[in-house]
Amino acid sequence: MADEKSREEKTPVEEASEQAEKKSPNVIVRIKETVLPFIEKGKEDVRAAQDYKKSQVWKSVFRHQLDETPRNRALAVLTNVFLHLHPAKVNRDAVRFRFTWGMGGISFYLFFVLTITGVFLMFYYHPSKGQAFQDIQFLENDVPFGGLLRNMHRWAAHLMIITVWLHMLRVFLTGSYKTPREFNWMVGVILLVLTMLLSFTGYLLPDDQLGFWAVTVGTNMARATPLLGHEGPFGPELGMTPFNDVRFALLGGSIVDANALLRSYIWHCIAIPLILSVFLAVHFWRVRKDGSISGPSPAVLESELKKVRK
Amino acid sequence: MRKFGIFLLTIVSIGLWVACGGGAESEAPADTAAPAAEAARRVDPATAASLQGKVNYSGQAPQLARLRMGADPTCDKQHSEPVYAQDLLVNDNGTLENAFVWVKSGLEGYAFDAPTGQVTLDQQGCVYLPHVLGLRTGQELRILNSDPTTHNVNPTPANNRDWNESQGPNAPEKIKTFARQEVMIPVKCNVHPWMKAYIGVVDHPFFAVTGKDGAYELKGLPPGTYTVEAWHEKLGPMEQQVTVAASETKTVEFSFGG
Amino acid sequence: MDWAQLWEIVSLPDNVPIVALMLLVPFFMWYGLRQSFATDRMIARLEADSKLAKDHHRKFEPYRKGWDQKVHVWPYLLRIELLAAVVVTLILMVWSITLDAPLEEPANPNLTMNPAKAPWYFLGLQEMLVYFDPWIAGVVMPTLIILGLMVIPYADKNPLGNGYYTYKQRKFAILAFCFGFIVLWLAMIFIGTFIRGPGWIWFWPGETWDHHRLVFEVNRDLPEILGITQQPWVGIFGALATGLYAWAAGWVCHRFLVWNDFNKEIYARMTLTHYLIYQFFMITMLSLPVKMVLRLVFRIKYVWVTPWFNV
Amino acid sequence: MVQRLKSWWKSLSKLEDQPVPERDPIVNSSLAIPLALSSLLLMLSLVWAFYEEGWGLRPWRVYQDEFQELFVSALEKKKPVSREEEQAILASSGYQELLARLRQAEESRQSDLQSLEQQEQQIRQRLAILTRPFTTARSEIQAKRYEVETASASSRESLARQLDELRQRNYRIEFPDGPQDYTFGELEEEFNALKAEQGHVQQRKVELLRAPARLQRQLNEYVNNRLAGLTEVQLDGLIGEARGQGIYIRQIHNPEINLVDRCESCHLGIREPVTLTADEMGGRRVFVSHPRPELLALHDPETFGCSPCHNGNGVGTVSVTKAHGKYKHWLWPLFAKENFEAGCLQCHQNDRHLRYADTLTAGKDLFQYRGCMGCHPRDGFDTEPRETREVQKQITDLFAEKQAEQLKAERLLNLGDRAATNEEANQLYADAQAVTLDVAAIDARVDQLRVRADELLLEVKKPGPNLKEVRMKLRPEWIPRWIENPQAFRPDTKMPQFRLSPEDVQAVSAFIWQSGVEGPLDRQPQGNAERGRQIVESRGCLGCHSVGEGEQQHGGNFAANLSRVGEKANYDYLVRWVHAPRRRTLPYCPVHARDITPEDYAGQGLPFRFDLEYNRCPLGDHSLQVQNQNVMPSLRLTEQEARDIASYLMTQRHADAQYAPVPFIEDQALFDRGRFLVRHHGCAGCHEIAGLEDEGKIGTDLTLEGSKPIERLDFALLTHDAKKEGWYNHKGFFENKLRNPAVYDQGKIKEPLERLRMPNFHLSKEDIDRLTTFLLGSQESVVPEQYHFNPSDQRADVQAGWVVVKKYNCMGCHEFYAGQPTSLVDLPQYQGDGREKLPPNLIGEGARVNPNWLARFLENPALSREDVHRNGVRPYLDLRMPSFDLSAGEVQKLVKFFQALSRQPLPYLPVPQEPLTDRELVLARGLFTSQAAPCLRCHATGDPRTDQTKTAPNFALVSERLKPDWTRRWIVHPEIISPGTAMPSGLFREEAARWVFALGRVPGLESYPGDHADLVVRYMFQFTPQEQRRLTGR
Repeated sequence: MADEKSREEKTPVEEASEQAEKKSPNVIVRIKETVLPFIEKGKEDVRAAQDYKKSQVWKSVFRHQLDETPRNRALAVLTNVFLHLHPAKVNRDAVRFRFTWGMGGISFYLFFVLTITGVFLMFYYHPSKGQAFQDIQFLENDVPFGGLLRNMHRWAAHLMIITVWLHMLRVFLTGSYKTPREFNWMVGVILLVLTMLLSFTGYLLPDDQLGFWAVTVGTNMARATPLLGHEGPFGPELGMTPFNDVRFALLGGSIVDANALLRSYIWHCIAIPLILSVFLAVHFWRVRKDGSISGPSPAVLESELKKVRK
Repeated sequence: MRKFGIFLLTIVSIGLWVACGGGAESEAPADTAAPAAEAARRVDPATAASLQGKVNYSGQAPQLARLRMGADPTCDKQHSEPVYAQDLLVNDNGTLENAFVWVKSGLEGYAFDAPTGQVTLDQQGCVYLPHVLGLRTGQELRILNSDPTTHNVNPTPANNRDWNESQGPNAPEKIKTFARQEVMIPVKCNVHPWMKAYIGVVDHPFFAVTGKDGAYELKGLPPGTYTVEAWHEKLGPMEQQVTVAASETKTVEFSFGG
Repeated sequence: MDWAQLWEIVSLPDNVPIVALMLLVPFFMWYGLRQSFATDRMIARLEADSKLAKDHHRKFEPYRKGWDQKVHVWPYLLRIELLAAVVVTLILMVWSITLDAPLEEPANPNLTMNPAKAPWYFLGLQEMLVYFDPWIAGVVMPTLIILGLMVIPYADKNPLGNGYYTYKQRKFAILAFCFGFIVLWLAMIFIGTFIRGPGWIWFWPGETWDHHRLVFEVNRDLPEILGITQQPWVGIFGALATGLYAWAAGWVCHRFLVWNDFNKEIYARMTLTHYLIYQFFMITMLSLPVKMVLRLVFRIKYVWVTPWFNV
Repeated sequence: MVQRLKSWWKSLSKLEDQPVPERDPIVNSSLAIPLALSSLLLMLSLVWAFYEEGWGLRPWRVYQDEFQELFVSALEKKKPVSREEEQAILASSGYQELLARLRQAEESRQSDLQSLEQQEQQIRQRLAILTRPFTTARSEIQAKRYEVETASASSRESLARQLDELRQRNYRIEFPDGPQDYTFGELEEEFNALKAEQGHVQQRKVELLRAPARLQRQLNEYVNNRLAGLTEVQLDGLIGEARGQGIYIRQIHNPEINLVDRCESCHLGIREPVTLTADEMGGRRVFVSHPRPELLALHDPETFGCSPCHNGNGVGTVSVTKAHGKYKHWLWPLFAKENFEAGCLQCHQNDRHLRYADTLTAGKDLFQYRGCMGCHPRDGFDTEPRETREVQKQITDLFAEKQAEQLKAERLLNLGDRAATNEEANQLYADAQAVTLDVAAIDARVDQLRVRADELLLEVKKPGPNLKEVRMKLRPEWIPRWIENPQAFRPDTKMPQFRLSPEDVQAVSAFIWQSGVEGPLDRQPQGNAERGRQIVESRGCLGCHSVGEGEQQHGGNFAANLSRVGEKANYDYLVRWVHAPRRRTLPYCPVHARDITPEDYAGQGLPFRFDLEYNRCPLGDHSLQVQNQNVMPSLRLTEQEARDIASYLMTQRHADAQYAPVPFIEDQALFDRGRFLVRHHGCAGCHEIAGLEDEGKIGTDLTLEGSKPIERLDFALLTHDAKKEGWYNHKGFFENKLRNPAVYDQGKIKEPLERLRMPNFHLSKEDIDRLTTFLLGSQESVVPEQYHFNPSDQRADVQAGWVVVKKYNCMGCHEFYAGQPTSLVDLPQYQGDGREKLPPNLIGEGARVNPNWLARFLENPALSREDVHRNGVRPYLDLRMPSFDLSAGEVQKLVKFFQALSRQPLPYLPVPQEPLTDRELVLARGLFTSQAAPCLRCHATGDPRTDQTKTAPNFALVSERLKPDWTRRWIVHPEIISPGTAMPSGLFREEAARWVFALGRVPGLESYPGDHADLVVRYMFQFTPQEQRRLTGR
């Protein structure tokens, strides 16, 4: 087909020469000289286009072939920014749901969902008394998919807490916190706490009775902080009053009010998520560094347990 | 909570989402097709029946109050002999004059030709002539004042427009109509308190006012069962049930006690 | 039996997660333990015959020679992750479409909700308020719980059962953890959600939550019962009582620690610090159920009364 | 089966025993199916989400679709009707005439119009050709001029020269009628000239077309004014509109009251200019148009929206329940149908009577008449006692202030005496003087307040009778029977049934009896019962009272039913009561807080006399309460009439009525117990009781009851039934409470004194709805102050006036607005002819009468001190306008009220009537006396012989009673001022812009150029007694 193409290319030239003969010969020559090189270049492009996989563009994007070779499979993970959290290969039984319960992954996925829905919600929400409540109604009644968005955010939050707990349970049952993963377990605990705080700070934002009293109850405990709460042991002795104790610091006031709303908003939307994602990074990184997920590793027998020398 | 129920079910069976589709359905509009009103029947002259009879009075003919027109000499002047109230005129044959007989019910669903012609109510010698008269709804009532004095015509209806217009001597006649059935509408003249008249407004042609013979006749009634009422200003209304066959002539007597 | 009431509580949108939790946790407990037992059985077999132990791949999952020990993440892991993501999204979608997130009356500081409850995942703490003063239930306990969780890896000196389900090899650890997580934490949440009605009164499931209900409860302090009313004796007595408890609990925990040879083995690996940390957290943890019993059964409010704090 | 289960369980529990497959399950197993399946489901859930977004959560879309169809079809149905109407109108002579005039006008102008148009045409042409070259030239020149102006001195003149050249340059314009040459100047002139001419022509055109245009407008108005509904064209317009309507949220937004209402997204018919009934809209109540468009006209929805009146969640659109706020967490659910008038109270707190809100007003009436206000404080009800307290306080405060001021003045004067310079001294003296002036002002204020205080003594009324008089008034054995269950004795009585044990009843009766006062009561001879009956039936008692029982019961329900008075009352007292209902046995002194006895008077050497004149306390310089605190007025009856009535009432009894003897009633031992109970149950809220005059109200303040948090309404043990049965809301609470006030004690174990105290009023369903409506509406308003109806103009007088009107039940006899029912109008004796025996209706009273006269009349309806047993204005009526002993304040309120109702200015300055010339006098007299003029036939002339037969007021009253302008309107068009009046219309007819006597000829009147109606009016207003005598020929 290549020559066919070239024929097409030629024809105009021939015509041109035919016409030229009627006029002056040197014109034809000039035309030929000018046109032919371009044709040559054109041919090159066509050839290149025929096996695109060698093209510069292609190579720049795809680093490896797609055919099912072990190498490619490994590369698929390693060369992908999103997947490279994973090692190229994992323990054969670690891919069993039975072992991992997938709770860690799901929690992360939920965090991801929450971030997205949360960002959308922020478009429609003002953290100010009165307005806040109206905004929620606005979401429900006006915003396309607003209700769905809000529901999803809330339910995902609840679900995340559950999955995080289950994740912890699983990790404990498989004894995965043991050497060398002690530190990562600690990070995990911190993440657990942060998750609950994240959910708790979000509770107040609709500014309805439910959230208001939940938060009131929640923060009232802070009154009793030993030393730092005005109702806690030795608090008064240290000059703690409702207006300078730890609860005041949490709420930005002595009662749950506009300031409290604003604070929990900031905590909920900026501070905690940031902190959490930092720890998240550490968590994942450690998972990789401590030799991927813990197992299932071969069972060790009691008999193989070497005695400690006294 | 409805939704929540769905939620639980959803967990049980996915197929249910279809059912949920019906979730927000709004109740279907009620059947708008109203029953077509059947065309109004018309009276068939061929089968038309008629009612007739007398309105009897068993009591003594009372001594009627004399009307004292002293208040307005012009009235007095017109009468050589004394004028008496007309509120209970008993004829020699023991019947009542000025009783109003009409078909009270049984004609529902019939349509009749629009009323034609006028009924006249004259004010003469400070008395209404006639004293009792029948009128069809929408029929024209022609009111004259043949007195050299001013009257005012003041009907006091219960269910019709009420008006009260004065009519000077040889003033132009008044043409009035009544839109709704009403038996009876008292008419009076505030200037001459003794003046009284009663107008029976009926939405069909079957009514009559008894005269000197105390007889009445209702012609051209379609066969059927009717409530016929005889009304008298003093003795009040009296009803009777009557059934007439096609082109039958039935006699219905009313008799008021003394 | 007031079904309407029961439904009202269970179907409260915010309580749905707890209902789910009540189903999920038992399931996963069973799901995990079942594997633990399988492993244990396998271990038992291997312990029995050392020859088998030599060339056994040491997992209960079926395995043949020549199957590769490691598999590629792509596609074998990723496909599962993808599946999980899809399923979770699906669940979320259905859940969000069918059940609206609660939105109650606008906040009104003058109108107290009764009962006013914290978010469900903190209800454990709120329930704890019944048994301890706020400063313990609301501040000390949570802190200790977090710390306790953190120190687990260091307090647990058992080298076995690292990275595989097993019960036999970690009896004690697992029992302790389940006690803390399920019996204490989750049970408290359950009580706080479903049992505690208006006025934080105890309503059995299916009992009508009556705002007017009154219950007669005198809660007295332990010293009072024993007729000690004078400070400082009350304080001193309390200190003694608490100390006594600590000693008793410590002793029990110790017995557990040296239950059998294997446990002794582990005990041997502990330094004093380990031991003390272990004892401290165990004793504190046990204090909760003990106090619950004292409070609910014996109607005892405080054990240790001082001018500054009460326990 | 069991086997299978076993094996399955085994496989679950014993993982390791499963057979090892040949090929590696992990590598070879496929997740394709679960993946495919779950993603499919995910897709489905997405579809579902879209469905919910599109329809499920947006029901209004469905509604709007539906509405469009129904609406269009409904309009189509209306079309033929309006077509017919329209045809009729088009055919009518009036229209045709207008049309003809229009045509004629148009034709007559045709030719001029054409010529004008031609001119305009030409001008336009020339302009078209001229404009472009002109503008180009102009801009070029302007540019050049600028250059010149800004040029440097050197280059200036050369440029200037160029400019001149430009100006001088010749422009050749090619007009159709040959070319023409211009310089720029000429060009400019030409251009402006043309422009001017164009304007001129257009102007002429407009003038030419003005007349036809006006006719056209008249033509349209003619149709629109006569058409009931819309024209066919308009209907078509609506249809087109409806068809074109997109589907979107209809929203009313008023940031001022931060209101967002989307109600109309579903209720689309509400504001349509045609009435849409449910049947027309396929039985869908959602789509009907607002049943009270006149209300919408008053309250523009664009400002007020819907939810302020109707409640509900205006923002909600996701579901009917949500939008109507009928769910647990919405605080302001939609008012139920029977209560929706509650919304009016959002802004109309101060309207005692509210038009269009009959239920609500009835609720307020009940609250007042049934004595709810006796126990429950509520803004706007029973204000007098509070005001009394305030007045007293102010007086004392002012005294204090006065003393302070006086001292200050004193001090200033002293300073002045000791001042250094005269200037200073004078300054100080001046200041002192200023201060003393203040003191004077204070004195004035105090005097006013004192007057007010006395007025208040008159104004304070109690819903129930004065119990101090029981000993003289009642038979003792009747009392316990009554207290035990009033409804049993008198089914519709306002006295409620209290929760008293038999012992309690005895105690209370004993206390009441023993606390009563004794006083002189002269024995009365028997009267004529039959005459008494006639008087009761005819004199106006039935305006408030009813007589007869069950079916026979007729008359007003404002006051007691008189059917069994005979069983309870003491004849002698009854006579006194009927004759002077406000007469007290002993005056009460608010300062000494006790009744003043004859001894007290004797002690001061004063005669024992007290009434409205003699109302000072013998023991000190302050006013006494000299009247019973009940609203019953005096009908100015003669002693004899009083006896007759009393005798008649004594016959009103059940023959078989048995009363057990009541020995306990004199039992001193019961006194304290009784007193305690009486206070506990708040009897003093409605009754005057010796020793309990200053008791406070025992009930909760209901001013804001409607917005109490539901948690604060104590459903007690019924809470859960209420929740289950769906009446756990304010409406439910009120309704149940009113139906049975003890309901929330159900199942509770309480001490008698702990129990709910509210007595049972045995209210009917309607009354419960009314009161519920009133209570529901008693909320904290959601709209800001400036939206509330607190007018600063005359309308405020109307508000104030209604309170008085309601207080004395004027509406029992008089009609205040068209169609208002009165107690009398339905009575048999006022049918037909009897109608003329009814009291005058007071519509437009303010426009009719001279306010100063009205004030005098209200003070003394007999308009005479001597001959009091009569009507001042209408002696011919059997009914008698009673004397209410209104306080000056109340009289003022009423007068203002009437003036305001008919928008009459106050104070009233009558327009002086131009005196009649002799000729006019003769003419007018002639007219009056002429045969044709019926005036004197009906109108009283003050001649006792004829007056009894007369049916209209005396002309002698006209000049002081009426307003001339009204009188003129009246004699010309009585029927439009007072429909159904006996005054005949058509006395005058309009003739060349003046009114002419229409009833026959009166000698000399034809030649009289002036307005006959005016003549008559002027005559009447200069009517003198002599003149009257002259007329009646005496």
